[in-house]
Amino acid sequence: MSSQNDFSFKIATVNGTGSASANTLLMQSIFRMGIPVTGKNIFPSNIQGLPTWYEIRVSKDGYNARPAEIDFVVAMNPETYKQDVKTVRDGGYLMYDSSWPLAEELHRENTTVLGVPCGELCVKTFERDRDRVLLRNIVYTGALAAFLDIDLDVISELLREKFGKKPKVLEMNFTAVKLGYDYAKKNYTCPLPFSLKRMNATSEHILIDGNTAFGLGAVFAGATVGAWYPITPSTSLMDAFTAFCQQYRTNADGTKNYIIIQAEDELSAAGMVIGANWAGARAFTSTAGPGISLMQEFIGLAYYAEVPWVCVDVQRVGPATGMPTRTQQSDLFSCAYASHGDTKHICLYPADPGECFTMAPQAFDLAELFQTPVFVVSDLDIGMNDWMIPRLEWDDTYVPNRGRVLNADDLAKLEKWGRYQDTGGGIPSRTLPGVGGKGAFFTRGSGHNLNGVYTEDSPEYKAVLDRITLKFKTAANAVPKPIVASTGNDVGVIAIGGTNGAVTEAVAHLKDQGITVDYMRIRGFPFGDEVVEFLENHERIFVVEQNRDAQLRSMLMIETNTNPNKLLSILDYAGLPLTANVVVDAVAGQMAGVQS
Amino acid sequence: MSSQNDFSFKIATVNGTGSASANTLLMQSIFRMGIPVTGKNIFPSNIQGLPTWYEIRVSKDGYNARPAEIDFVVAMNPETYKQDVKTVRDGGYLMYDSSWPLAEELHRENTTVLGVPCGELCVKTFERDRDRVLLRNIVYTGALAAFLDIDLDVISELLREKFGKKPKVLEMNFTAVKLGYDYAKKNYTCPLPFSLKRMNATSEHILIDGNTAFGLGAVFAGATVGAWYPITPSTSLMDAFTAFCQQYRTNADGTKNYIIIQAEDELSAAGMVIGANWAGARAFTSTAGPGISLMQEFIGLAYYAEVPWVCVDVQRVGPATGMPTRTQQSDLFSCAYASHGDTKHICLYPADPGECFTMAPQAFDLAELFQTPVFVVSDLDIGMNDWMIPRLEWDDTYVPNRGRVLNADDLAKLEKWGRYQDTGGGIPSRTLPGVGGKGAFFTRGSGHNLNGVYTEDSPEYKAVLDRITLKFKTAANAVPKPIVASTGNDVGVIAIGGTNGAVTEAVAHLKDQGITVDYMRIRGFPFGDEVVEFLENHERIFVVEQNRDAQLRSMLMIETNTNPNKLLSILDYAGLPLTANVVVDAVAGQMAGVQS
Amino acid sequence: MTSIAKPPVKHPSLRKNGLGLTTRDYEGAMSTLCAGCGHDSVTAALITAFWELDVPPHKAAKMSGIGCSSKTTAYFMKQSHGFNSVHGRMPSVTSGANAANRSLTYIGISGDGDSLSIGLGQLCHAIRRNVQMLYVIENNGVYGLTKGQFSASADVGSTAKRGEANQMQPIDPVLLALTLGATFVARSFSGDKAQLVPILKAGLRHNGFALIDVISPCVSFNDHEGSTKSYKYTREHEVEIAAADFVPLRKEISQEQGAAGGLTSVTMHDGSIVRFRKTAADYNPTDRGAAYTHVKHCIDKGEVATGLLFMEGGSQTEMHTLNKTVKTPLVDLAHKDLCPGNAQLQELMGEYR
Amino acid sequence: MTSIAKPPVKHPSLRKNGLGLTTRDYEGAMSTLCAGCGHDSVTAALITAFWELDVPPHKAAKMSGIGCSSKTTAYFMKQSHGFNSVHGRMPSVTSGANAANRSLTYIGISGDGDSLSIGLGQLCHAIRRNVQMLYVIENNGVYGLTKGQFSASADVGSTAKRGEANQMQPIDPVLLALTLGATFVARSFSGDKAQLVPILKAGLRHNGFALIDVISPCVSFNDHEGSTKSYKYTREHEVEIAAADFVPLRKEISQEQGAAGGLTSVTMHDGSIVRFRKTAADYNPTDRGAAYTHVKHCIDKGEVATGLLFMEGGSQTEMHTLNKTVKTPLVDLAHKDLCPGNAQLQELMGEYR
Ligand SMILES: Cc1ncc(C[n+]2csc(CCOP(=O)(O)OP(=O)(O)O)c2C)c(N)n1
Ligand SMILES: Cc1ncc(C[n+]2csc(CCOP(=O)(O)OP(=O)(O)O)c2C)c(N)n1
Ligand code: SF4
Ligand code: SF4
Ligand SMILES: [Mg+2]
Ligand SMILES: [Mg+2]
Repeated sequence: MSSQNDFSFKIATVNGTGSASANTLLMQSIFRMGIPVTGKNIFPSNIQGLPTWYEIRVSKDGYNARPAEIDFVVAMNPETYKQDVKTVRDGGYLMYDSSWPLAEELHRENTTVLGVPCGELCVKTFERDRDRVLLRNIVYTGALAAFLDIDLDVISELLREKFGKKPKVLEMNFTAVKLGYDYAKKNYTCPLPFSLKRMNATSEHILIDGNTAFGLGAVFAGATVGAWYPITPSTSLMDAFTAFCQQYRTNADGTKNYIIIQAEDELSAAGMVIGANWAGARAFTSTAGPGISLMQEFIGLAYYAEVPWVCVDVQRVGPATGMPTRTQQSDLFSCAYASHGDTKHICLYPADPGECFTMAPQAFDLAELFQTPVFVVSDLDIGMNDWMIPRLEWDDTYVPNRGRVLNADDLAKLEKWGRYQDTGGGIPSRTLPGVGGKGAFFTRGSGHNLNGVYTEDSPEYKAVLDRITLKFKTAANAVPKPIVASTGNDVGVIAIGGTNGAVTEAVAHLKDQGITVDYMRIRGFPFGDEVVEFLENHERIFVVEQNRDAQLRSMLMIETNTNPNKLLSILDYAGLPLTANVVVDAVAGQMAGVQS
Repeated sequence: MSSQNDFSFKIATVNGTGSASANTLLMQSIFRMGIPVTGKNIFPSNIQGLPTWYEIRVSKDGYNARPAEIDFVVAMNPETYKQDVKTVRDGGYLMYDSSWPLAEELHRENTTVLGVPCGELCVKTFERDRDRVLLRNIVYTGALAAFLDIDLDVISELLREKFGKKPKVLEMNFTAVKLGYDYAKKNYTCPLPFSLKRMNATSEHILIDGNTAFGLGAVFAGATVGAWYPITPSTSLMDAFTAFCQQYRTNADGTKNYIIIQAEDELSAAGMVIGANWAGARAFTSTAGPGISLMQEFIGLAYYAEVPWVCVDVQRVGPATGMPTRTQQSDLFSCAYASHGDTKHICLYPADPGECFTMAPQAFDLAELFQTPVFVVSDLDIGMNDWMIPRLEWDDTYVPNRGRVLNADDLAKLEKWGRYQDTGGGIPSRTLPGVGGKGAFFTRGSGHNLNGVYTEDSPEYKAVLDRITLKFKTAANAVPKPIVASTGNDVGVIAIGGTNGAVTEAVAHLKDQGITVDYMRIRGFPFGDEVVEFLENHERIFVVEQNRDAQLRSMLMIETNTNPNKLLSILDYAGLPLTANVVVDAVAGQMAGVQS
Repeated sequence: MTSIAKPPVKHPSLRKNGLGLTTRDYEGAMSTLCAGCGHDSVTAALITAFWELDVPPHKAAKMSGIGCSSKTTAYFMKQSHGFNSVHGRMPSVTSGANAANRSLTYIGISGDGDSLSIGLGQLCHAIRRNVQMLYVIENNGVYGLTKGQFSASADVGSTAKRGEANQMQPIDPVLLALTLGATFVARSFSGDKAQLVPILKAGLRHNGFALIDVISPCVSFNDHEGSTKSYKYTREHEVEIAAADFVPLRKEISQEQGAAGGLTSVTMHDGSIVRFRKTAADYNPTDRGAAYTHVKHCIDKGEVATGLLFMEGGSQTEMHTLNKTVKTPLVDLAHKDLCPGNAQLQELMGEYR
Repeated sequence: MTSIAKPPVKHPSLRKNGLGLTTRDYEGAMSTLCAGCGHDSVTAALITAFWELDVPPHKAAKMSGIGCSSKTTAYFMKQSHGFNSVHGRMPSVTSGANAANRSLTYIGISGDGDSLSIGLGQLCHAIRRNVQMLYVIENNGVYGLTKGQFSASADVGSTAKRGEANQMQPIDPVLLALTLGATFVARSFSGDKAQLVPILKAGLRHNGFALIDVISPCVSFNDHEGSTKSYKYTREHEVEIAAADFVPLRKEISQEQGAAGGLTSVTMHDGSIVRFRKTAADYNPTDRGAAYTHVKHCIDKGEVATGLLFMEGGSQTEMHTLNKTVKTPLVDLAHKDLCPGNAQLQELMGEYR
């Protein structure tokens, strides 16, 4: 099996040893060669000393899902040799650091083993311990350049961009690349049967992670207040927002057009965001599952008192602390139905960093329009891995949709104003503190009537709750519409979020096998008309999701009354990004069962 | 419309003025006369000075649902006259305190108005302000005794039991009863067309509220640790547990065989209960919606780390702070699917105080057997109102089912022990701190394998989660079975919890109208085989529940894949206990629609 | 007419303040608290304080958690926005509101349950962030709204209505605030309006977090013999340590006459002056350590130290000051001042290749 | 072999303790913390302390929240049950476990993030309840596990790795605990095992809540120049105020030789004695007020006061003592001692008619 620009490799290292930058360098080099590439970082919930893997997929067709098979494993961590050897596909290759010879029992048939003494080469060449550890990563990068035909000029260019101001460091890096490159060239036939060749498929693209993209989108959307509590995998989102604010929102006199508060916990972060939105700012928080659980009470308050806010849930593996550095789509329920009592919330489901960016202004617009919490339900894979996506664009004609906010002039025209009266579509109008007069009102999470006055009267209470229900119905057709790829088949596939790459690829592969299916990717909750139509128009529908309990399928049933018998689950919840074959196998298997 | 032992009346007063004890006295008198009676207290979320109502239903047939119609309103609170007048049924009666004359516009056609100057009588008779306020309630009690033919001897007996040790107080109470009684007798034809007559239908019964019953049940079940944070309507549950512990668990030397901790909040209460159960005690907490929201993170921890605990959710009206003194069944989702990630929890749904008592030991047994959180999902109506139920009985042969707890001897017989290995039905075995040796293990909410060792390995993680899924399946047939009343009809009704009285009554009324339906009351989650059978065996099923979002119906769909088209919702969520006519009207209406 | 006759809250006069408003303009909804509840007196004092300070009602925001005390925000200044949030979390909601709009006067009202149990963490962190607000704890030693359980401020030995004595040591919000570096710390008594009003005024003008612990008896559950938070007990054990005259900037001179005895002056960030009239010998309300020692000493003697106990004038650590937030409230910034635009974005995109 | 060579934690000897166990028997799983992390030194000190105290490993329970620090419970005493709970909530879980089984020795390990941010309320209330446990804060001024954000214990001016300085005032757990009435308060340094071990021992035997704030540098995120929680800074600014010799009951005399200089003795509830060897003049570790003033004074001077700073012997306010809980652990009571039985129930039913 020989292939150009269509293979995958994986590097096994130890975290905290500098391998992360080497791996980024590899991925970036391939990207700069114009070849579509994706990287998935599989790292431990610890700071230093534990196994970590980086999977790079090169795909001339632009598939970005996690690869089902690894052609080439670079085993730099002796502790995981044993398991790493097993993950090479039959007929694949294994490179390892031969400074520590591989035990006999670890060899595998049907795999070509390539020893490169990276550690030894470093020890011979560099003096300081620290350099030896760090540059070992650059040595394997050099070796890979030889094995895979990575353009050395591109690597050099990247190193120069990075270390341009530190000539000695740059020099050492060049040396290290050379060490690996030369050793490989000298001792093995290079390149391997799969290798790289320049293309021109990435010039309009960027490499970015979803957390960065959302942080950037929040700046463009006009968010001025961020409140958060650190938690993997959402931390880098607020870090990005902070950095972009520093860059774009610092005035000449050093004053800031924003404030970002590291709260004492997620309850406090939620409270701050609610307070800030109530006062009229666009404010948001980002968190992960445990934070969503802690925010439940506040979410219900905002729902019922109708205070807008935006919360990004970068999902990780639950339940409980779970696996903080693994990915899952298992907070769908916790977000959509958050809090006690009858509550439902608007959710947006970005599929990649590009949508993290575009959904940022959408989230704020929806939150303010509907005066309710809005969740952007991302995940670790989207949020923390670098994805190749088209350059981001901003429409300069964008005007924030602040919804029905009445100022003093608006109020002057009204004889009487009631905070929770329906002004159309179940949506009330609101005022901001400072307006006074008949615009002043008392926000409360306890029973209130359509005018915001405290009540314990059943019909009054019910009138407000029913209006909120109506509002939610209106929202169903205001959230981003699903992306539907239909050729009029009876069989459909539904997915959300980050599995889109794998499902898209699966649909193509299925077609190659003669199985054609329609595909709908849902992007918002509540479900709009298009979602209902798709459900109605298909006889059998596979619902692909990364959780154990078929949460999306459940939501579809609950909200649309779809007959459960036609909704077939494809569940994958072990913590890694989805691979296309899981979907292909499940669909093909089912279809075969039906046809036979 | 004249009737004996079959009518309802309502007393409108102001809270904090002593009316609560007068109303209890009225209800108890009727009960002591051997007549089935139910009382519903509709009180404000405040301590003093706001309107409050007490509805008493007398039903020779033993129906205990909230009455759909009020035959007789006792309007003691001038502030609510206006609305109280409206709630009298056509042809009904209104008594009011004529010390403050009723404004002309408040009179109503088709209603007989009976003025009794309770206040004035008190002012004339009693000297101290405090007595005048308090005894005004006893005066209306006396008037009602005349109007309804309540046995004065029974009232006297009850007063004597209560004030026997305070002869002066007793005396004044007697006087007050007489004042009202004589005034009514003298000025009106007594009794009214509806009145009371001794029966013998209550001798094997008691009057008790669900919170008291659960507190008592927890003592009998062997709970030794209670941790809680005050919140309406659950506060009186831990108060009852405390009182019963003081009574039954204090040793001769004054030491206590229990500890009850008022925690600083619900998060802490949950943590304490988890810690105590982990250490081997039967420990529980009680709370309401906001507390359930705050406990979400801890619930997920206990689910995934498999630590037993029991939590009573005495539901009130949500979302948010909502109406703390009104009733609802709107935390079904928040309990069953509590916490982020994939989680499902055992829930028990008592229908009345009797089941609050019997479900206490069941809850602890299930929690320990399945090593998981168990929710007892009660509500304000069950928890805080006095219900007439058969005397409680305790089976002295009861032995707590502690589940698979291995002690040192058990461990000695094993070669190796793994905390999260399946020992049958998906249930692992556990050990308690103090056992040491191979029984020692590390409890964590982060990824762990079947031996409890930390893991970030996908298959290892999945193995544990899948075993928990299996365990949950096993639990489906271990929770209390539903109560099914079937005569083989195509149409069924499903309900849970405190609406049982109303639904039972509705089924009877429907039968009178020629509409026969089967009825299943679900008592536990996950749903067992009987529930599935009922769903399968009926063509059309009405799901009655007290929430807006059809949470029970949703759970039935999700868990059993029942076709949603056959599940019709009857929703009632305005905060008051359900009345039978809501169900009758909905079912009859639908059936008519189908037939025509 | 309810059967409980409640005297309407009395206001000294219908005089007009600098804005031409009378105290009526600072009133709110009818109180639904128990007749005689200390919290209603605090409400009355707040009305006076806001009125005397000429705060335009619509420029104030009334924040609270859940409890009888937290309800009181509804009973004054109906022209202000109010936010009755969730139990114990008012500090975070207020911090966020203040982050967004620094131009309002924030008054947060809480109870001892709301602040010292469920909300303790948030209170401490709002102090640490030095969020500009006046934080009033209406402290009655019990959870009023849930019917009288002991709170964390209940003194050892103080008895509940049914007679049992509290055994656990109390958390004293004043000592706590002093330890956490609060820049304005006071204690007062709902029954002492003369003392309370000037302290409230000073707190409202303080540039940072101002904490006032107001002993505010609960007549329904904690005003009996044996309680240490009753009217009687507080009156008998109150020791005024440092009285404050608050002197708003532009009235500086006219109020001079109020001063007498040894005076310490602290100038606030806006130039207004607080004068401490020491009623306890040797009391220096600008010395944190001394304040702590003194208050602790009073507690040990069973005395309730009241007055403006500690204050740092012109605080440099207020949240926005540390953050260097622009002076214009963030809510008033136009989108164009916030959005970098597509040209900048395209430039940035180069860095992601 | 990983590329990071970590020296295995060394133990002084394989001597046997009173139970015939060596320190090996007190070890746990291999640490996965960074090489050089202060927390691993605390682990080593704990192993020594438990071993020297002859605590049977299975009679101890190791409790923690979430964080690098909270992971350390896995790295000692694998024969003990351990509970790595949720972030900031270890105090409540431990309180509950202790409520159920008072016969175990509870060691709670937390971080400054876990204890002073999300967990601040629970920490304060566990102190207030005086739950018997040794509560160790492994304090590094940052959130290690989430990669180095400042925690609430970061000093003003202390810089992060990328250079920005913390601006907010720190929360000092020692002053806080003294204010809240903690009955045992100490501070130490992970790099000073000689000081740490006796304090741990005394804390483990204290009849009530014992708090030890251990400065425990984070080599990955807070051990650089500019940090005030680095090894270097702590070594240079540490001032030992009061050293403790812990004298277990039955070894009272043999250890006498360790004492020198002015000694204050405090007798603990079980008769064992803690001797404070004062290294700072005039320091009286049984005077809460003095301890507070002194520690505050050190902080103001930029010094880190270490040692056993305050202690009340034979505490009468320990949770079970106040509750009058039966001596037998509740978990050991038989159901028959707990269940009143049907006869009693039937008698009771009469009251509900
Ligand atoms: C999360 C949550 N838990 C519990 C409650 C119930 N609750 C309402 S007010 C209150 C205590 C109020 O005490 P305090 O703050 O002292 O106010 P007071 O009524 O004494 O003025 C409690 C526990 C609640 N509303 N929310
Ligand atoms: C509810 C919740 N929020 C956030 C986190 C993420 N988190 C894990 S550890 C940690 C901070 C740990 O800091 P500290 O307690 O100081 O421990 P250290 O790592 O510094 O030893 C945070 C914020 C979490 N696990 N749970
Ligand atoms: S219960 Fe107490 S605190 Fe609440 S309103 Fe009444 S007196 Fe005030
Ligand atoms: S990150 Fe810091 S606290 Fe965590 S293990 Fe490494 S050195 Fe220790
Ligand atoms: Mg209170
Ligand atoms: Mg830390």
